[in-house]
Amino acid sequence: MEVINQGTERLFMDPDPDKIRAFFHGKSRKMTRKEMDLKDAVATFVHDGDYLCIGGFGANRTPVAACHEIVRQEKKHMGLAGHTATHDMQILSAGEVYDHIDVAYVVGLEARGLSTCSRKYLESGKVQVTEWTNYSLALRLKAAAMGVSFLPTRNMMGTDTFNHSAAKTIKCPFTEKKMVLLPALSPDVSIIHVHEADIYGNCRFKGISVADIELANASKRVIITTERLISTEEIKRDPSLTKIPFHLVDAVCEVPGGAYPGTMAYKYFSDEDHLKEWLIVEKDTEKFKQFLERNIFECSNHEEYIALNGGISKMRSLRAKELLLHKEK
Amino acid sequence: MEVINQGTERLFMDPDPDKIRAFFHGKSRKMTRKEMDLKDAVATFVHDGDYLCIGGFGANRTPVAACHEIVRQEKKHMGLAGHTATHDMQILSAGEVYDHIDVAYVVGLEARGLSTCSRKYLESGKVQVTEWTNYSLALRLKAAAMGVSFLPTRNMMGTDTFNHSAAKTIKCPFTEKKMVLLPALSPDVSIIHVHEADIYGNCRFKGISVADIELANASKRVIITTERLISTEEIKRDPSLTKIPFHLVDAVCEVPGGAYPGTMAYKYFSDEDHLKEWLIVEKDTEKFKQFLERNIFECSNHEEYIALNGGISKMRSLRAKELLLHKEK
Amino acid sequence: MTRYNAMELMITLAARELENGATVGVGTGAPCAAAMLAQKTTSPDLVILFEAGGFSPELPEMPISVGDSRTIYKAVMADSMANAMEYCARGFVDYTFLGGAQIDMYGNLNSTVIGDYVHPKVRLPGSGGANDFASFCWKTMVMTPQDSRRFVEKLDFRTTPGWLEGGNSREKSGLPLGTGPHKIITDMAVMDFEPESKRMRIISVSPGYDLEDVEKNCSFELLKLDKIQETIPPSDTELRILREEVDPYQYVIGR
Amino acid sequence: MTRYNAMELMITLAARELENGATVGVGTGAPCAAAMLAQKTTSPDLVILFEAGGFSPELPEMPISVGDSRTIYKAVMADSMANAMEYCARGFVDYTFLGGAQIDMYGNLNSTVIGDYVHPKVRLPGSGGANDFASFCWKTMVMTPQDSRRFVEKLDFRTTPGWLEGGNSREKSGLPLGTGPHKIITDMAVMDFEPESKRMRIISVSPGYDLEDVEKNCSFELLKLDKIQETIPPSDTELRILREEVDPYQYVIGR
Repeated sequence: MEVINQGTERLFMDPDPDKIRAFFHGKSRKMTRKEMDLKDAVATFVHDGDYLCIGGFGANRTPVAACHEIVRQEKKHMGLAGHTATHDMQILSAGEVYDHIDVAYVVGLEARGLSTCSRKYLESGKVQVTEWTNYSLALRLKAAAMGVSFLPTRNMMGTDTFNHSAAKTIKCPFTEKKMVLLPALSPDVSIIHVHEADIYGNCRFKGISVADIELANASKRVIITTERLISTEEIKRDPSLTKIPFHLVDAVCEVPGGAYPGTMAYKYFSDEDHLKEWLIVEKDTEKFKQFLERNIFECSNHEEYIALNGGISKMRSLRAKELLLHKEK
Repeated sequence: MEVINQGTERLFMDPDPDKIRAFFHGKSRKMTRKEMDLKDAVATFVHDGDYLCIGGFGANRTPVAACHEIVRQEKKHMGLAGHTATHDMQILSAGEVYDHIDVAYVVGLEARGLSTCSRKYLESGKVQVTEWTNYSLALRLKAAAMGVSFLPTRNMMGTDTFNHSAAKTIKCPFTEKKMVLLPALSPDVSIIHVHEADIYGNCRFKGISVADIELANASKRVIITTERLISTEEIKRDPSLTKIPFHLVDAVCEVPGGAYPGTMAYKYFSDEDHLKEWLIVEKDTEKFKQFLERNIFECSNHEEYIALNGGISKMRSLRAKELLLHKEK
Repeated sequence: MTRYNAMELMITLAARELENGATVGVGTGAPCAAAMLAQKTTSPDLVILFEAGGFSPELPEMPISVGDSRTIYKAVMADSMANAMEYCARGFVDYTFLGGAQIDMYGNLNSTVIGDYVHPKVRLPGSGGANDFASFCWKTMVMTPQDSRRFVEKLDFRTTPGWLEGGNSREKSGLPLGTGPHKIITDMAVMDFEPESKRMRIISVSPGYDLEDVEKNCSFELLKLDKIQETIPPSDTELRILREEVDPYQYVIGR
Repeated sequence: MTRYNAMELMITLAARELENGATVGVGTGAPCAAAMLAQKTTSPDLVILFEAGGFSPELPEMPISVGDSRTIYKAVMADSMANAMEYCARGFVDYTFLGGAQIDMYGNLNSTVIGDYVHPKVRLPGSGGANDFASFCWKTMVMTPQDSRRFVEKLDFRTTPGWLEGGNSREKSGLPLGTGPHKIITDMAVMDFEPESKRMRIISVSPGYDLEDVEKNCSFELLKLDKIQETIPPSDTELRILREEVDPYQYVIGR
């Protein structure tokens, strides 16, 4: 198959579908209890050097609690899918958890501005980078989920984004048109925050799915953090609502407010004051160190982190904001 | 791009994504009223020679009413996606509506047996055939939905199913493994039956989606038949439940019982007696002709067809069967 | 007169192949009955997948269609056909059961045409999901009556891949590594495939039949395991559960 | 002192480009404000798509993230990122608005690094969805302040495709046919691209500025339309709706 053009950066994960199949061949399909403490889930399923992908979109339905726990447990040398990575990346950069990254969207927190911490870490030379796009990373996950080694697309062409990727351009044998082929990406571990899950890992969430369904299907191991546990009877009452089935999941952790200070659709809006605090305090290395001590290392779990930043009354006000109560006449 | 091997049958539809894009470029995106009588929808959007794809799976959530209407309007020389085509194909074969077909599953009605009418028509030499598989046809629709000319897969290899397809085998430039490439399929028109839709074409359905989401996205024109119309306010109350958005849809037709004599999950089970009647009467050409006169040509719509075969009391008993009331203590 | 009919025997033997905690992609009829029997006997944690999208239902009765409502009754998920097939493509599905009008010595199957392709004697359904399941699932099993018109020297059409031309031809074809035909279950015998040649091999014969019966009802030469066992017939418990709980209306076992 | 600031001008001009019944893929900030203003003025049937999956919402206020809850408020569908991008890939989306740290004479954009790629002076977010939108949507528009450090001779990194090297180079690249940069809207001018060379061309200049201002604030030579118009400034109605209904908290126009 003649390759017309190809990116020159490193491909961090092997796209060979037979190797990915071999892993899934050995993965248990039994519907067994998987609920556990987030601390144990991260200790058991997240290893130094693993390639990690975080679910959600930026600071929306993002498993922030899990990102804190990964930093608390001082995981190192991980690979990261910088897939609309915003506040999650800011946290993982603070812990210097990863040293190679597939970039789609990084460093920024969208309209909120750039994260000094993420920026400095990427500029430090400690991190190996390969460039992609938001859709391209979603497609790479989809390829792994489909059990193939690549998927074709028509973006990235003619740009340095392509030149600094690990994609390849070929000619379609049906149309003679150029297509970019993206290699499959099967993360070692992914973490996804959902609204509801049962103890076996059957999950529901509302609102946009972003790339979480592709991610759950593509990942070798999946940790679920959920706003609340629900009964399997409720899951089976309406199987049309299930987004992630149990056999993909390795751990289910009940973490109310697990996406705080990000947004959880229909539950709570983002805590913009606290996110701004992050963006400001980052600029002062010493202050940031103390901030991290207080907000991550000295908290034993997310409940303490939320309590530290306003607790129940803060969550109530964020819920009111999410529900637009301030707009009601 | 070196082709190692390829199927020898005809590719009925052009997979060129720029031609498909050009069509969608001209399609209205306005949220305008689209509810109309099924008769008008078929007259307006289904043309002789069009390539047609029917939604649902066999006799499950299949737009049977629309198939009857197509036969009543004596459409001819159509292409057909024989995608788990069972009772729908039986009806369209009775009308000799199509003369070329992409085959995945045809002729049979699953556990119910083979349709003499479908079989005889395919054996008559009047129909040009290309072979695929259930998943392959779903992937061909997905390719069109993704705006690319092909998708890779690892089935069909080493078989006559491949030899009598229009697929091509290449080597993956990342892994050197063989992959089968399936050409995109963008039907001229598709018809999908759903539980609920608003007048603009925003649709909901429950249970398995089969390939209907890929189909709705891949098709140049989409006709929706719905068990009932609902308000747009209800659609917007929970956008997570929407399966097909308005801009894909050309016509919305309210047809209660539109999948009868097939199954509509949560609403009514299949009428096995009537489906058996079809399978038996088919065997006698003269009787079948009268049967079609009575059940299709002399009915002005699906309501009359249902009335002819038991009407409301029949639908009530099928609802009871669907809800497994016969199993309640 | 035996305590069971041919279909009851095949379903029971098939059910015994499905170990607890495995995943199986099934169609309607006998395969579904075998999976249900396995769940109610040795393998309560067997995960059943239907190609149309039904994932792990509590089947209240025998489905008529692989897409009907029974396949999502108390299921954990109602999914799409593509996703269901992609569980298989990714290596998540251990077993599948297939049938066909013809089977050859390498376990390749024909469900497309009898006779010439262009002018067929009989046009059959085609692949449906059979080619997909046989390509993607780890182990393919076939349940079919032992009959020399079914067990043929050469298929009229190779719809679904078995071991192709035998040896390492399947591996070379590009199909996922480690997949292929596992067991062939008939009313007269159970067969597997000799590891090197990948040719069909008799491993056990059903009570009431002998090797000669099996060979008489097969158009190609069958290999034989050194020690061919007598098939252990269905137990009273297996038959009771099959008849009372799995298929009380005899949709499948009645035939 | 004008009745409006630079941001209000650019948003108003951008909104006027969006005809009724068109589809637009937007991000947060100015692009979103422009789409909202268009809906409240000339284009009530404008369909807004967010890359994260929000489809045609009734935006109650300015979203902070393209994935936050506001993007699905009274939306017709909450979808996936892949599906949202595939609407674009299939040719369903007419317009998109992009920005960037650098833009060149062919409308190519840089949002990846300032300085050398391996040892960057500043590491920026990268493509995000920009490369996707610019590859797939029919017409790409850019809103950015007129500044010679932004309008550069050569990009440090070509993140997002414009007309590439001009002429028919975009067509030859393999990108979907008929797509490309459409309008560049700055505080000082509106530019399009000369049809043959695909080089940036001034078509109108904002009140209070002249050609020289525009050229002084651009590091490459700009082509000029024969008859360069004066940009029609925001009307009182446009400003009122923008200030009172679109961005009352001045998230965007306050800057």
